[in-house]
Amino acid sequence: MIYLILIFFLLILMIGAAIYAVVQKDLLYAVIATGVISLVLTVLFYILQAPDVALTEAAIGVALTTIIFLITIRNTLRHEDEYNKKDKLKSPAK
Amino acid sequence: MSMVFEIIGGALLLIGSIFLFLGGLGIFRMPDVYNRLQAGTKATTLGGMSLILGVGFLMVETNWAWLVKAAIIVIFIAFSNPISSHALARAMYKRKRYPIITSKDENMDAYREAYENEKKEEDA
Amino acid sequence: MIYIIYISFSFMIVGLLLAAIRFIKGPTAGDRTVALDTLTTILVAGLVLLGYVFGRYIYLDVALVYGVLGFIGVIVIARYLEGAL
Amino acid sequence: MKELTFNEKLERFILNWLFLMIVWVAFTTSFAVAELVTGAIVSMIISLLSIRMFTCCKLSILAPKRIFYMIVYFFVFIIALIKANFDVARRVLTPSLPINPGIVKFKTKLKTDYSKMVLANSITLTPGTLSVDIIDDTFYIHWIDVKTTDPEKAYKDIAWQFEKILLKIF
Repeated sequence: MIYLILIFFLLILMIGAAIYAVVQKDLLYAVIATGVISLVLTVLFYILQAPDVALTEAAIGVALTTIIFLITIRNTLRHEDEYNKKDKLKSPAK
Repeated sequence: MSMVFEIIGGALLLIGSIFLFLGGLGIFRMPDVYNRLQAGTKATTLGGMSLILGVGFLMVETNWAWLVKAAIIVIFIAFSNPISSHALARAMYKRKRYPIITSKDENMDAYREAYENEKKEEDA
Repeated sequence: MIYIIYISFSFMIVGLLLAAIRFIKGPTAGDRTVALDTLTTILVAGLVLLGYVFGRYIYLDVALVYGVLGFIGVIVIARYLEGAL
Repeated sequence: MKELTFNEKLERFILNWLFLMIVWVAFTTSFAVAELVTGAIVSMIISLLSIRMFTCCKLSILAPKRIFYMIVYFFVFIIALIKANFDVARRVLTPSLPINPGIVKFKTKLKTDYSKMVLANSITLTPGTLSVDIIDDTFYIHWIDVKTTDPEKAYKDIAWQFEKILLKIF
């Protein structure tokens, strides 16, 4: 019973974080939400008896995805709205 | 002998889960980032350590390697949690999120002075 | 014994819920990162406890990898906020 | 960084090798000959490649007196950690949130970077304190319940119980 509650809670948390990451205008918050998604996904793979997949997801999702997204944000802009206000022909890099 | 390990493991499990819950509650209730870091880091570190060691004690009868691996995870948690909270606190200060200060004393924020001096040296 | 595990899981779920609320509410990026850090530690402990429930030694490796790598994300976000990435 | 002499390099290499061997045995948890030989070769290569980076100390860190003080430090740290957690529990569970936060500073007597790191980590995990920054030998500490803003008294209050042991280890 408690495992069912745990799985439901984790699923709701993951879907909520995914919706948050899509809707949010501030891209840094979206990256942090992506971290939460990969965290919960690891636990779900683990509960579904696939520890090898969970291992890969842990290594890729935590380290690689976050770092690559953050380097991308540093080289472009953090807020989506800033891009719309500026001249679109200019390069968005600072 | 197995009874003893079971009692120790069960007690550590209960204590650990209660402190993990308190860490979540501390994050929820505290007013600013620094206080949240304080509550979150301390409570979750001891909670995680105690729960993982509890699992190690529960399984030590079947395979002693559980306890060794649990001890490794505990050491990693004890080293990595304070480092990340320290990095986060410094980053938040450099983003100018100054801590809430309730008392009237003027010397309460000793870091402000040093931080502004450092900033001037960088500008020059 | 089984009841102790149920109680532990219930406490953990409540802690996760409170941290998730802080993640949605938190006014600054720092608050959200603190919530991510807490979620990571609670779920690493949860992974170890689930490994006990399944009773397989090999399952501890996942928790070990997550415990080693989990703080890299937080440190990278902190370096970005500091402006030194 | 200054150039290392041959003796210093040898000391660092042996320390690194020992440490990596201990980590290897803890990870594999078996004493079969094949495992041990593989571990010895791999950790020798890694410690040859990382002489400049990872090790801080001389081989004299393994003297019995210092290891005794390390064990004492471990117990002092565990007691402080448990106290800190009951402190946090008391503050969180009180409805009115009894906090009085502020940032204090003090100077430390420790010299090497590694000992400063150990001290900062210990301060983060002890009652009501969180290390915010270290500039040279000045620590800046966020204190959840400020009792004094004087650097000397703060030093006595926060760091003395750890530093008196750390000064004997490093």
